[in-house]
Amino acid sequence: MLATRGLTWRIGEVAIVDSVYLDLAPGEFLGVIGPNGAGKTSLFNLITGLRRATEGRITLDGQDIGALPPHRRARLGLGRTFQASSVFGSLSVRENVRLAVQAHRGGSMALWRRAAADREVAVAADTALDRVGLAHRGTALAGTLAHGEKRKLEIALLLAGEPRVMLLDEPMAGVSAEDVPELVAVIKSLTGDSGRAVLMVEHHMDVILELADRIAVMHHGALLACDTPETVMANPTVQEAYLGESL
Amino acid sequence: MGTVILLALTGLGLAALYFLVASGLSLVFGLADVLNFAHGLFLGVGAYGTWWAAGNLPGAGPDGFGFVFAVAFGVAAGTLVAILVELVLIRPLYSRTIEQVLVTVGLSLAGVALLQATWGADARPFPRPDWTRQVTGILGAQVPNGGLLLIIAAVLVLGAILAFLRWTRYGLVIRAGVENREMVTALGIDVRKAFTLVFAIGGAAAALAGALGGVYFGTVSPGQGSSLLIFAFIVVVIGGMGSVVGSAYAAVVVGLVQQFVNYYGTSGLGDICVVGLLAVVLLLRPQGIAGKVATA
Amino acid sequence: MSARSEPGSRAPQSRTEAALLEPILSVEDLSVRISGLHILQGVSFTVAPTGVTVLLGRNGVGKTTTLRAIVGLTPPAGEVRGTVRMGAQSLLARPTHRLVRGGLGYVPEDRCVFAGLTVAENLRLAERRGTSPAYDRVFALFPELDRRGRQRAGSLSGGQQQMLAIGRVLLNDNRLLLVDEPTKGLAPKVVTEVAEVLERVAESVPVLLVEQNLAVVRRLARDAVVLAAGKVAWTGDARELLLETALTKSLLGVGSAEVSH
Amino acid sequence: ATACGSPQDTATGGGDSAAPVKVGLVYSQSGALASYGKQYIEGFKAGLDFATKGTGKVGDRKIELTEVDDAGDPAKAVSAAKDLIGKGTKIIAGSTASGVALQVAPIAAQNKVLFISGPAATDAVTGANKYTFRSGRQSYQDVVTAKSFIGDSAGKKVVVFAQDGAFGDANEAAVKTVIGGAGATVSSVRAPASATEFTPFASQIKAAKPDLLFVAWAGTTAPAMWQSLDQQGVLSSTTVVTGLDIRSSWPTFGAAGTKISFLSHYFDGASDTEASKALKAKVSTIDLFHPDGFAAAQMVVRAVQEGGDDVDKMVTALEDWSFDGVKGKMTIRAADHALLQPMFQAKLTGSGTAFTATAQKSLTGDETAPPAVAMKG
Amino acid sequence: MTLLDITPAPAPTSPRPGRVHRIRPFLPLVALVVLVILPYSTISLPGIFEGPVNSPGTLQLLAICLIFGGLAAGYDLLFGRTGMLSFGHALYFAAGVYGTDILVTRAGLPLWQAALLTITGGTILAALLGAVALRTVGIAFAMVTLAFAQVGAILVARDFGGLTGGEEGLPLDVSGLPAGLVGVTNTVNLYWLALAYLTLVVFVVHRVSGSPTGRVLAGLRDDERRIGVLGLDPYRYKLVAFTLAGGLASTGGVVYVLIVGGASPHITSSELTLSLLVMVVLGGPGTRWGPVLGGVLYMYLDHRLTAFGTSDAVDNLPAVLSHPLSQPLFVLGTVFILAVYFFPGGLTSLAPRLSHLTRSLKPRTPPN
Ligand SMILES: Nc1ncnc2c1ncn2[C@@H]1O[C@H](COP(=O)(O)OP(=O)(O)OP(=O)(O)O)[C@@H](O)[C@H]1O
Ligand SMILES: Nc1ncnc2c1ncn2[C@@H]1O[C@H](COP(=O)(O)OP(=O)(O)OP(=O)(O)O)[C@@H](O)[C@H]1O
Ligand SMILES: CC(C)C[C@H](N)C(=O)O
Ligand SMILES: [Mg+2]
Ligand SMILES: [Mg+2]
Repeated sequence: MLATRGLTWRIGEVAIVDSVYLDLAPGEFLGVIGPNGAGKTSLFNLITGLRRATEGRITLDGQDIGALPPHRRARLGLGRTFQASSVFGSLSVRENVRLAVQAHRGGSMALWRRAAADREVAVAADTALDRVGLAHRGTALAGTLAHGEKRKLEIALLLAGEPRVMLLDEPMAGVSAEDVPELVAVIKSLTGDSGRAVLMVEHHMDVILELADRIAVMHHGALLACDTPETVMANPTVQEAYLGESL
Repeated sequence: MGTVILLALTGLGLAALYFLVASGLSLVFGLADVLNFAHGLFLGVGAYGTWWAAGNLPGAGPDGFGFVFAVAFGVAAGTLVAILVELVLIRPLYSRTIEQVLVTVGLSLAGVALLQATWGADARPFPRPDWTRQVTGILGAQVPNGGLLLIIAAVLVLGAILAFLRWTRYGLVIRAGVENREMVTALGIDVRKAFTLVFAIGGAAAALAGALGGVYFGTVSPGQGSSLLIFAFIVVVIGGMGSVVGSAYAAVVVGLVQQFVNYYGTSGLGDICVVGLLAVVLLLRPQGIAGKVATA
Repeated sequence: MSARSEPGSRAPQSRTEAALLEPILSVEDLSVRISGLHILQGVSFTVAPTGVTVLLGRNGVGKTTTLRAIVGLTPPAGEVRGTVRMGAQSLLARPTHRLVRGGLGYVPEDRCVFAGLTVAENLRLAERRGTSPAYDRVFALFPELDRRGRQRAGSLSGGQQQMLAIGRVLLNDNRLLLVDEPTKGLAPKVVTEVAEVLERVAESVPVLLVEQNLAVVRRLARDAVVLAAGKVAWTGDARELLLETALTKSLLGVGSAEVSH
Repeated sequence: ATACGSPQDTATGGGDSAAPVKVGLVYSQSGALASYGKQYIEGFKAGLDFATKGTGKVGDRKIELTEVDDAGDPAKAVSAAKDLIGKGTKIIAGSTASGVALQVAPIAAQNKVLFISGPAATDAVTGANKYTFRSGRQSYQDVVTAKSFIGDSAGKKVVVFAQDGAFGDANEAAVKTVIGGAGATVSSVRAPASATEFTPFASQIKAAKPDLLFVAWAGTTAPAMWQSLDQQGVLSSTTVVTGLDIRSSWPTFGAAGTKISFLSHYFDGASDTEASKALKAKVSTIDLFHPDGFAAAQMVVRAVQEGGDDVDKMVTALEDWSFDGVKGKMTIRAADHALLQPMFQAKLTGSGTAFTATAQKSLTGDETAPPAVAMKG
Repeated sequence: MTLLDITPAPAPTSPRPGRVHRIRPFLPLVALVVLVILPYSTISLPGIFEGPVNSPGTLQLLAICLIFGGLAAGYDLLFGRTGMLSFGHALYFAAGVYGTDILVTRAGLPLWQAALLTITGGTILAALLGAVALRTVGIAFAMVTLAFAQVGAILVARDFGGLTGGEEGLPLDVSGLPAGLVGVTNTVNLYWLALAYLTLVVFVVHRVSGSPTGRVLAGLRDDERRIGVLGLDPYRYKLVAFTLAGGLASTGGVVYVLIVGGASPHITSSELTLSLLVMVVLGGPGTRWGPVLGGVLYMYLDHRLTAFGTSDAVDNLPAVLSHPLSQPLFVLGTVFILAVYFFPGGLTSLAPRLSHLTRSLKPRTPPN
């Protein structure tokens, strides 16, 4: 459903993202790995519209979305999390998620209706919070959350938007070992229901291996390989450039 | 021809004045991230300091070395006030931008009122060497010496600030400190000292602008600083926050535009053009002429 | 990096042996409140003068808060009680920059590189007066930083930023390093590299490390302090902790099998 | 003590014939015009003393002054006026700034109280309404005085240099009617009041080669403006006329001071009247706006004497009244309440900080009379 | 500070927290009723007001304070609630003032038509200029709005066609106005009008910030990029807030011109915008009552300090003190500076701290 064709982003002479061809099928879970600075986050930025590609096309369900601003792409069903948590710091955790739900429900411009009275939004928001295990933190200000909690809130924001294509940028970074399995389960459940596709950058190989149907490897902005986990892990270049010796 | 030269040179003189006011503002505003509405106060202190010294301080006077001494005194007074303001009022408020606004606005109101309470609301004649009132004939244009003096001073100040930023670590410390003060401290640097220094330099530049502005206008009055401030802000923003070189370019553009439009256009159009210029520059290049592109 | 020694062969001093030495850092009854929240409630532990002491615990227990309290970076709204000593010196009342100049290096959790400055400028900022900065050491570890000297740090990738953050501290000789989750967001290969770096650093400087990656912990740590709900839940030998499934299960919520993946 | 009352309660001016007469003085004690305000109030007190022969009373009734600072802000002045009127004040005087005068005048008319405007120079106060009078000069009188410098205007070329805004507009318009009406060709150069660099305007004026330059400029940038005119050789090439401001501004003219022909509302020594002696005894050196305060006090006393508590009677008493003021003979014209008064030509001599003004000529109130306008309200 | 003296001291027999909680939602209503019937009271508060509460002078002062309370609350919709730092808000207020004044005085329109036209015009102006200015963010946005406002100020000062009266201002021609709005005895009606305006603004701002849109605005304040990625167009929401705030400001202008009876150019100045910012910060940005309190207090001080400066109490002080203290702006500026250190977070931060104090002073009663 999501496809990039020769997607390229240059700053001056340097190609940060270099002619990337990527196809994401409905229901598919594609892991993205690659050394730090390979251009994974940049690729996400291009797909979600935070950066404008210098060359190439991005299509969603066959529609060219390359010229749309971020919010239009989001409305078409593209959702993402950020590598550096970006939550609404001065709103409570629950308000954060409600906002995301509301955005998903059509971005009401209502000025006079009371937002708090909207039961459906509240219920959807609490469900999302529950799923990431943050329900007990609902009233805390998002800005005061500990790092790992913010990561969970990021995912809750994503869930609330019920996107069809989800881009997860290192969701596990900084999450305590205890919570990893829980979060993995949450992410796993994302694709469980029909038709959703996930693109996930992650450096925790065990998580990637557990979740991904296919793994794409980025290196110096280009796609080095995109194949089944087994093949990718066996690839000597990947071994050498990315995995190194295991601890 | 003579008119064009005259307009260009007097325009540069005006630009120099704007730059002198803007340079300190740009340092404090662009580097220390403090929207300093009290900058006009430093200007006023510099001007009144010079005025007072020339009349009361032994050795100081309106002429020759005495005048230099008086200006030095005014600049010292402005610097001192700036340091005190930073230490007492601003220091507890870094990263609390909004409260800074309240304090600096309060300070500018109270400070100007204090000058007025002390020396009255009326403009006072400013002590200055006679040659600053005369003109120099350049290619048939009678160019006021006061303006030329401003141009020279502005060039010197520009050089000095650039040298400071380039050859010392302070520029770096301050730029880093604006982003994340805590982290600078965590690298073992006393960031507070660096910020006090910026205020001191900003205050000194402002006080110098006040003193030379006094020469230029021929008078001092309590509100003089504040009235120049709005153009200085415009210059800083057109030039790009924190870029002293940008401020210099912007000052030249603003000074020349005002001067030429005021001559060839109808009255008041000069100001509108400058303000329009500001809007256009920002809409096309929100970071200003010399500002760097901010990336996420 | 040369062949790495087996975990067991690293000739660690036993815990009892280490305890005989004066601890480099001792934290006693440290309490932190931030805007009404009692985040740390009387935390006490010591850091041995050699090797890595690791601070463990779930998200939000207060690990970062502990490190920040030690270097004096508690937010203004916060209130710190208790004592923290490095050698004979009490730390809590002293300003951060003094502590750092006195040899306390701190690598913050969220990297905190100066986004608007170039890589080279970030490093230059970390130079301390009167000492010669060990650029060769840093560049040997992270050649990337040498190559990217003119790039704005804000445009570095996450991992590159982490390298810069560690590089900044290694530029100087320190008496104690506080390192908060250095491998977060790093590619596996770099994680290994960082772990090796820290291992080597720890040979000369003691390190207090906060780390979620238990593989790294297993490799580096000799002593462990586990926090839970703002209090110390366990202190002792790190390997003892990681090998005892019952302990890891109860303290960290993971079986030891997951520890040694 | 809680009490209830009607929301429209206002105190009524006591009909008691021995009760004090309340007079409200709303003027600038702080702000940019504070020094004008100070002269005004000194003049007023001296005038009150003079007109009541030192008793401060009219008949048995004491004149009770309430001073309120408007800081030059019309909104504050209006609040103060409403407050005073609410407390039963029937006479309000003051208004240092034109903006204040223009906005207080309608309040006076709406509430039928007497308003005697002060130093505010705007022509628009004249004929504003039945209840509004003025105790100072108006821009038009300045311009008529300026005209006296060129004798026969026919065929002469006159340039007005004025700041943007109402003050400049009024002066330009006045020059066009007064001097232009007498046969001169009048053109104008206008500059924003906020301008700091005057060379372009000076060159424009120079290029126009006028026989007479009339400058209407108020504010702190005036010295820079004069310096530019001087430097570009305007002052030495033509007759330049402007209004002489307060004494403390004289030194700021610098070298330009002696090259300018001044029209003057007043300066110490311009007249030698009984009133001026009385005033000088109180304030030692008379300045520009002392006479306005003095005249206001004389008008207040007259109004109370003849009108008692009846404002309409006060108005009748003042209309067509002539009196000897500081400047000389003053007449309140019934048609529009213009205050006809002598004006002066002056010259500055000396240099540096020690200028003295000397009168060249004085014009009578009739000579400088502005054309009568229709009463607006 | 007399105003602070009247803040109720912690009463020893304060009602049980439960009851306070129950009447709390009605407190604004109670306050409103008190303010509505205030003009029927003849209480004198010497030192605080010149005359009894129902005297025209006091009502006029209160009316001005209320207007600015409303204006500040409207500005807070931009600043405190959406995080947009506009330096040109005075323009829309001034458009309201001058628009009404010109239409009534120069064009002779009846008040209701003039008001309607002005408010519509002011709102459209805000929408148009906002549409351009919002292409920038942060300090650039502040400066572009400032630039637009400066153009407005220059146009007013230039006095094109004698329309605005330049620096002298334009007194309002009251001959066509409803009799109830003219004359000192009717000041009370102006007071009620101002109160109605304040109520309107507070109600609108409250409703809007509690609405779905308001929630988005709060999100914009924290992270605009994130809002975009959630599928909402930041630009549209910001424009709505900007236009609404502009419309509220023009409405305030209409009421203000009636109260003051004229327009003067200082209301077009950037200083006025700055004062609005100061009011909001003084009270507490993003809070319901903070900006209102800030606006009221600011205007109160601004007006009353002139009286304070000339009072005997100040005159009798030694010159070193009496000179500065007789400068109203000196006192005002000093108050701002002190406020930052004594009430960080604005005046409204005082309430929780006061209640904290009450609680710690109160002897603990065993729960039953
Ligand atoms: N604005 C920019 N200017 C210059 N270089 C940039 C810019 N943005 C990104 N880069 C460079 O592009 C490369 C890719 O960065 P990106 O953040 O996409 O990496 P990544 O694959 O997400 O890495 P990580 O796993 O560490 O997060 C990096 O080398 C980075 O320094
Ligand atoms: N400035 C603050 N204001 C309020 N609460 C805070 C603040 N800083 C931290 N906290 C709270 O203190 C607790 C501990 O935070 P801390 O960052 O120390 O946790 P941590 O152990 O480092 O977690 P993580 O593993 O996620 O990094 C968290 O619940 C957090 O919400
Ligand atoms: C012509 C001068 C007497 C002008 C005076 N300064 C005024 O504005 O009233
Ligand atoms: Mg990345
Ligand atoms: Mg942490």
